[in-house]
Amino acid sequence: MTPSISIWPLLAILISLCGAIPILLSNRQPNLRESWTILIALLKLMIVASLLPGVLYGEGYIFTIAEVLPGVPIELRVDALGILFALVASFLWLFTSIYSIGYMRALNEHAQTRYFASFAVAISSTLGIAFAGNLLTMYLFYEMLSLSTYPLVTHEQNAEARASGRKYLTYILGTSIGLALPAMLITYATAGTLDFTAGGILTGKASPELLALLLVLFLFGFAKAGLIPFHGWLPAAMVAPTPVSSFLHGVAVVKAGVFSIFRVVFHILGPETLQSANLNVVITTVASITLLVASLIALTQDSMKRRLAYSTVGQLSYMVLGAGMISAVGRLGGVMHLAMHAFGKITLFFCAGAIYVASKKKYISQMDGLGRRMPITFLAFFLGSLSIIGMPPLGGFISKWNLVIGTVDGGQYVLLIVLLVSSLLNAAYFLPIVYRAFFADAPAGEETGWKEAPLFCLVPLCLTALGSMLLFFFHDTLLNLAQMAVGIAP
Amino acid sequence: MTSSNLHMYVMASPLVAALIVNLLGRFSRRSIPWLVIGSLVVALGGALAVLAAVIDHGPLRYTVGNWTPPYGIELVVDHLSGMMLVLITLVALIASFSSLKSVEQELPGEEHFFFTLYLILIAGLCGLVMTGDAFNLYVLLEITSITSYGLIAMGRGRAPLSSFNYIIMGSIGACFYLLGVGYMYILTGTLNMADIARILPNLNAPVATATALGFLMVGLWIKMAFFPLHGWLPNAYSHAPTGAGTMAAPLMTKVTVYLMVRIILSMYTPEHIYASAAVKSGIVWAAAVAIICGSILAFGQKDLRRMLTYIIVAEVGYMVGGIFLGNANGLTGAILHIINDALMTLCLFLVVAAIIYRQGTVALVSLQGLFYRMPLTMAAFTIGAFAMIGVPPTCGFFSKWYLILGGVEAGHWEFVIALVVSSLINAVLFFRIIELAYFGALVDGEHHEHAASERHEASFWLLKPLMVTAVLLIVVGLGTGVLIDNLISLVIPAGF
Amino acid sequence: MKTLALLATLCTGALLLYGTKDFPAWGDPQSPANSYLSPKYIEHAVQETHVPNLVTAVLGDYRGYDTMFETVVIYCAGMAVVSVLRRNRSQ
Amino acid sequence: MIWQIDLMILTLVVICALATITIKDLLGAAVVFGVYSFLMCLLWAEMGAVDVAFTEATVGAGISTILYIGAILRTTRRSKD
Amino acid sequence: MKQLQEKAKQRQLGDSLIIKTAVRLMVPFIQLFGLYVIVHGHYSPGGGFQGGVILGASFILLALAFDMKTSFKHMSEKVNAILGNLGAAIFIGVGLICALVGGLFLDYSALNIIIPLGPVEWRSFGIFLVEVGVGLAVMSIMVLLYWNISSSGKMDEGL
Amino acid sequence: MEQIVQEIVAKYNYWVYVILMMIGFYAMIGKRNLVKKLLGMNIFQTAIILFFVSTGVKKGGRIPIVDKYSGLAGTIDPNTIDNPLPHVLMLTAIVVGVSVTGVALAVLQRIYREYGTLEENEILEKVRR
Repeated sequence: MTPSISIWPLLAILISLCGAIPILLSNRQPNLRESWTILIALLKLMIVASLLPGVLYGEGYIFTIAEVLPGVPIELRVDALGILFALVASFLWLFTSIYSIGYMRALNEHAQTRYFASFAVAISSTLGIAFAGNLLTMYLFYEMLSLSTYPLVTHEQNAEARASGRKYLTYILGTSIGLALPAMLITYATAGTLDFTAGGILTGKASPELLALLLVLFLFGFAKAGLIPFHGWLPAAMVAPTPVSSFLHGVAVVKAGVFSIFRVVFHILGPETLQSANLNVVITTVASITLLVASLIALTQDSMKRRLAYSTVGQLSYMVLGAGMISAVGRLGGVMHLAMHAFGKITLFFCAGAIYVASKKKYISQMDGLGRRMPITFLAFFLGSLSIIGMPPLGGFISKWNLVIGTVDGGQYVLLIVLLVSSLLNAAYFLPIVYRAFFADAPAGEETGWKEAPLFCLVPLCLTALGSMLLFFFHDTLLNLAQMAVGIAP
Repeated sequence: MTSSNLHMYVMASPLVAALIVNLLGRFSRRSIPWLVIGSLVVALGGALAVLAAVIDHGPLRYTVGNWTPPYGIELVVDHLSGMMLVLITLVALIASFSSLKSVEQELPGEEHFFFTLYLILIAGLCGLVMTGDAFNLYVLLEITSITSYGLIAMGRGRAPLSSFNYIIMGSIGACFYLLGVGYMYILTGTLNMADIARILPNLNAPVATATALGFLMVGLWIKMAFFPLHGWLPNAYSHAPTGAGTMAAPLMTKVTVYLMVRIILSMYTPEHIYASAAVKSGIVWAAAVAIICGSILAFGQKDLRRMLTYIIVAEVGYMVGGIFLGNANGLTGAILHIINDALMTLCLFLVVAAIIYRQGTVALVSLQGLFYRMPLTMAAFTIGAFAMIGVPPTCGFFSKWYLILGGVEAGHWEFVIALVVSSLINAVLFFRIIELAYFGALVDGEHHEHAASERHEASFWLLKPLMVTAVLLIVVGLGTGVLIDNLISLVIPAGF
Repeated sequence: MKTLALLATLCTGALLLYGTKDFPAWGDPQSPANSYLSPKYIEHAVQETHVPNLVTAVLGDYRGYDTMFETVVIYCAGMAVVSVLRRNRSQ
Repeated sequence: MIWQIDLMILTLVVICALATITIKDLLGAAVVFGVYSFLMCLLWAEMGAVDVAFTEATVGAGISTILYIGAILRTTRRSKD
Repeated sequence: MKQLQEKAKQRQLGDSLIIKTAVRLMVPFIQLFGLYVIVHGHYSPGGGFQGGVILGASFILLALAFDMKTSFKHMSEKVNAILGNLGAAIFIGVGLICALVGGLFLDYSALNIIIPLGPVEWRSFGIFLVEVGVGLAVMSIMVLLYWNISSSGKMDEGL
Repeated sequence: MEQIVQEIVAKYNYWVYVILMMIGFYAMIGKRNLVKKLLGMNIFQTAIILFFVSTGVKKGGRIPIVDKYSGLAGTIDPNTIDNPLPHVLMLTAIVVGVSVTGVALAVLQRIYREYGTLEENEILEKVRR
């Protein structure tokens, strides 16, 4: 696999970064502004998709932006893991853009220009993380993502948004500067390089104690992955408008965290190196605890978005858990869950937003009988939750199945129990919502009748729900990519 | 032969302009901006040409008055000083746009005095980075000090008091430095740095050399406000006229740090400096304490400019610590940080100048909702803040990278921790302000419409340099590799 | 405060005295300071500059660069004093 | 150079320096400082540094003292220590 | 301080005829001596700096014995400013000219190109030139310092 | 004992300079009156000048003004003439000293105008209020 030099990865990142400029300039013409947004999203998706065949063929792309530090350039490199994440992110961005238009207009939000511009910067940072060729580049885009999402989280600009924004930055910046940065520097000092290399760059160079330290620093340093005890920002950030929550906290930001952990485990520390030092236990322990605790907390939440947020915290740990598994199949499951969960969770968030737009309801306890008024939305919600629980005709099944196989394969039976219990918990916190919506009686005095959200909201959520289902049947490409990413011959 | 005098013209151009400003400015105030900016443009052009020549032909050695080196005063322009020359003229040029405007507002009728001192200060700084003579360095140090005493004392209110404090501390620093030079002179009989470096290894006077080094260092530390000798700096820079602070804050401490590097590298040999592990690690510890204390003190300030001055104190700790780590990475980081910190401080002080120009104060409470009134200014502020925090790809990240790397390599974990903690504190400090400016006044938890507070940017003269600096922060960040390969790595002595 | 100052003073003084340990004896014509550079000034200054007052020769020519800045220093002092005190005049 | 004179002047110089910083009346202190400068000037002349001595005589004992006196008369003579 | 001045006025301390006459007689000689010190710096102790201080002292003496107005009559503020700048400019200018005509900065022997006196003679003469510059600058600045400090910058009345 | 006495005698000038420097330094950091601080600064500076001038002294040396003709002929014994270099340096140092003094005195007048006193603690009290 010889990577060829190509400027396309850079273009994929730049297009939305530069796209922020026309968006800002067309401040006063909303239609033009939104056209830009859609146009950029489409172009971006096309560019990313055009990179896919090459990667599948076994060829990578590489592009050096600047040689900032000797031996550590700012470099983009497209490989299987990266393109998988990039594809998911840019594909879902298109839907989010459409959805945002519907949502923001329906609620008549303020400062929409800033919103769309920040969004554009955020997605370009996400792609940067996906395509980063070494740890430094990834860190760079990681920070850019944190900062560009700050205006999105605090979009409401009230006291609550201010408090959450503060919490968000404290967690994210605090951990990335305080933990990930030193870890990165120690890695550099030890290995002399930061390039992502399959099998890790620290093999034979670091003592087990140092490896353990690095692992812990990295795991918690990328707090976007929401591992306990650094998960607190995620529920707090739910004050943002729903498209933000759905995209950034269902897909881009949190996945960026998990993706970073994948990168570090697969390509910096090296799974084999970790296993030989018996350190994958650390990953699995932290992930398991997060998984169970977050699921239990999710059960107690009444606010729809908060429940989804805790569910996200839990689901992210599935992926991290996958990263910590001994068998490659387990890791494969983790990588695939990144995509599967993204489709499922974005559907759920879209639905939550659609419900809010249509009925101004935020709390689950208010949603009795709502399903009869918004059947499409709730059907989509049902599909999304099934996918996340891991039921067969939906994408989530595939990834969870692989995870289960992985535990058996690697002999980690404790994890098997954890997985099963948590799936039950998932079902326990999602299905009652659907049940309430369809079967419980609507409170007295509430008007009845068909009242769905605007079309701009409805169509994307249907499409993502459908996508979630399609992924069950047509997962070959995804599987191929994931296999390449974890190093199993397809 | 005239082209070999290029670096002299860099120094002489602001000096001559200062005299002309003093005379001509009395009669026609309108000529001042042209003179100031013209002379600085000439200086910048010259500095760039000098740097290019140094890169092409190697270090430039020059004796004023055409005497053989130990007898006449030797000037040395190597990669490091060429770089500093460009940095000084560039920062001064950018700052002068803003200073011209704010002096017009704050000190009407005194522009010609202000800019006389201002230009001489720049000339002095240029002279400082070129000189290769220990005593000449003292004279130039005093020039920069006296001009800054004057500039600072021109401010209102507590400015004279701060200036007086600075005079006393600055004189102690200069006297200590002079004592160190005296000790070196009596031991070696020469004042030329290269000559001293040549003689020192064969000299059997360990106590006196150590004492001399101690006094030289303490003298410079006072001048650069290395904690706990920093007492004068916050008051001086926060009460000075805005125009003076904008130029002095980014340059003065940085040039003094440069002088320290110069003395360590050119006058003493690194083996001398790092001979005693106890002293070395003691200074790194002191630097770590300086970083933490500077950051914490910055936390307690209620005024943006005062906060920035304490951050300068912390940044001095970065550089001193980096130098005394005693490895190539630490030194690279420290030198890189000289450039980066100068630009970052310049950016933030330009923001301060712009805000003061518009609303007369930079008390933190007065910054509420500033994003709506001065969006471009605050955007630049945000970039400057990111650089201070050390967010890539702004330049602040890369110097911090090297410093931490040096700390890791040397095993000075306290320094690493101090750097990380100070980054975190900086993050809190700056996001507190960004938040304040972004959210505006929150009354009863509700957000007020900011339609009333219209956009009211500072004028062109204040804004454009600010934008340029903000862009520079990123450009320099991305160009770190080029800087290190072409300049800084050539400065670091071999076997280091 | 005063005791602290006294302490600092005594430390500095002690250090300075300690540093003189390695010094050549006072007035020794063979000390480095007197034997390295100064003979050249004494022997050749008159030939090279035609100025019998060696101090003037060194001040004006060999170290003329210092002297130039010395002039600038005093010039700065004048300007600084005027600009610092000028505020009073308008009041 | 006569070491007796040398020693005597050195003693006087130290006494004058001590007096300068202990006298409570600032005007007095300034005048004593003038004397100190003058003694210094003598010392240097006797050490062979005629130019330095000349300068110190004009500057230290002359201009400096006048400036001190001018400033003190324009501000206050009072000093608490 | 005001009281002090009142007292001085009452007692006519500064108005002593002897002092005034003595100063009036002395000042020209002091100035002459100052000039001598500057010019004769090559051969005897002294030079631009000391001579400049002495010249400045003569004007200060005038201001002390009479009042500031009298010293203004001998040297006005404007002349003072011009002389100060001129002094510094002479020094820097000589240095610059040396560089411009092809030598190194402050290399007086390079001036030989302009007027061929011989390099060594030019060094001697160059030293003289800069001494004059120093003298002018120091004189005017010393007077300026005294004027400003003794009158708190008001430049109206002396001590 | 003998050695110490010899040491002191051989370097008594350094002792005096250190004492003067200590007096000046103490005044600068220990005295509360601003004028006293300034006087201390001047004493400090003269102490350093004394030190430098001492380094240039040669036993039996003469002042550094030579006979022009023997100078031209190159027949001067350097051991008989004092070292001129420290003198030059100290001329510059004196000028710097008086410049700083001048600026400081001007600043002092501004301070007095502002606070009506020159005692540091009284000023600080007024500042705090």
